[in-house]
Amino acid sequence: MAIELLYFARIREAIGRSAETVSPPAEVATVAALVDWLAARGGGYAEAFADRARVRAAIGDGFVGPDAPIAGAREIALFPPVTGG
Amino acid sequence: MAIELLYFARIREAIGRSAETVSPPAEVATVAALVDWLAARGGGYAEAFADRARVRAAIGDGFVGPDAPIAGAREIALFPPVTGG
Amino acid sequence: MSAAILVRVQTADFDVGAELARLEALGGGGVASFTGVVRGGGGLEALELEHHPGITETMMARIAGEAAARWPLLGVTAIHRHGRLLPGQRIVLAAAASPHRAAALEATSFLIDWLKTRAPFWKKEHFADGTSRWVEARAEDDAAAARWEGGGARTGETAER
Amino acid sequence: MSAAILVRVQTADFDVGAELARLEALGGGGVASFTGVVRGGGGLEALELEHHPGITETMMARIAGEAAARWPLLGVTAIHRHGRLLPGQRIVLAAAASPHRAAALEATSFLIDWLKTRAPFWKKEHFADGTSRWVEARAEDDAAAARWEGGGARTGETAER
Repeated sequence: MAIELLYFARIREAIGRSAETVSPPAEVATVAALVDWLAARGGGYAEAFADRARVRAAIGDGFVGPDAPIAGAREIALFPPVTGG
Repeated sequence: MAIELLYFARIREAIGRSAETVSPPAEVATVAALVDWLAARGGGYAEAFADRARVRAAIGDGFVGPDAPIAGAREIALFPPVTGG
Repeated sequence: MSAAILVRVQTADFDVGAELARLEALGGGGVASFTGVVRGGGGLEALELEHHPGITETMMARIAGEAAARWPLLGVTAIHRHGRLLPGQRIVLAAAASPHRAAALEATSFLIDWLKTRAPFWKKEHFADGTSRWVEARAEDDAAAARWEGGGARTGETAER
Repeated sequence: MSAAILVRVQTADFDVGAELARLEALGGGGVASFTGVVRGGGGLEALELEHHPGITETMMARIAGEAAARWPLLGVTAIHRHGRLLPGQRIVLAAAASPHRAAALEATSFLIDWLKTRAPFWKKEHFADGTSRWVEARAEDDAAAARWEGGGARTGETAER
């Protein structure tokens, strides 16, 4: 299953790219599992997701929690807590 | 004791003038007593002050209550509750 | 924090963008404002605003100063028009600049509540059929103003980033 | 009451006076606004605002729509800039028009609280010494946004005169 990942802000900088397409194994079923799977790559990924409490996600046009299922998602954005306004 | 009275809004219209100088007797010691004394003139004065709950006063540059003493006041404004903003 | 206080009573219109730009230039994180506009409908042709010219500016400055004493403000602006105003025209501007957005917004709310109940203005409505009527003070406005009697402010502590 | 909602995400500055004039023209009694400005100091040279272009406008429109569902608003405006901004420049405008001043002010407060915590923007500070730093989210902002979780509005019932 190919998913387009988008990275923003500190997470984008740590990973060194703003988007990539990944195909996680079937057992990676939630946002939290996806983040664990990415962090296991080490390097910038491990750094980007070192503090899981500071990772947020959006699927489609809505923010989702770590337990959100990723099945069927074509695009998932991963980013730190927002700081606009 | 001569006092300059200023009238505003509905009270000004009922009395038919915006200012006048009055010399109430010494026993007229408070704003409430001054209003009673004016209302006793009848006509537009009685109409202006018919509803005492809807009379407000300012001495100098501050709003005052009905029990405020008028001794020493050179100018007293009488008006309905304000409706600006 | 010393606040730049600007108070004006005038018949002319005011430029909201220019007034708020002055507050933005004070270096704070945010500027809040409230602009009151004459509402039409019900056959209203014009609103006539009378005021007590001898004390209006003094009382408005006192209200603005009270806001600056309660919240950490960099600037406060209160402008009130008098004379004859048409539906759609601006009546009043209350605005505040602060490093804290909650302070700016609460101070603005305070300013308009107190301007409505403590500044010597009176509104008369003139209708298309030739009749006219003084606007009555509203218990709701007194209640809104009374919210601030305690003297407190409920401001966040941390400045905007 | 059907509200005219305007949402924009842009690099360019916006004209606060013109935006508020549009809201004033909707016929309500009042227009409230909050303008966020880049604060200088601490050697800050510029603020860089990144956003998620695919969903930002949708989420801002949702926040504006939520405000219009909670308060009796005639219009809601939310404008947020992205890109590189200098101290003193405007970042964000939240504004609301309503027959009720409390509704306009509360809706504006709601808008800015939710824009800060629910719109996908991230701020990076660039300093004169060449260093830079991502701004950290603040627990205080989450608390301010959470005030509105209940879904209620605390609006006065009577329209302005």
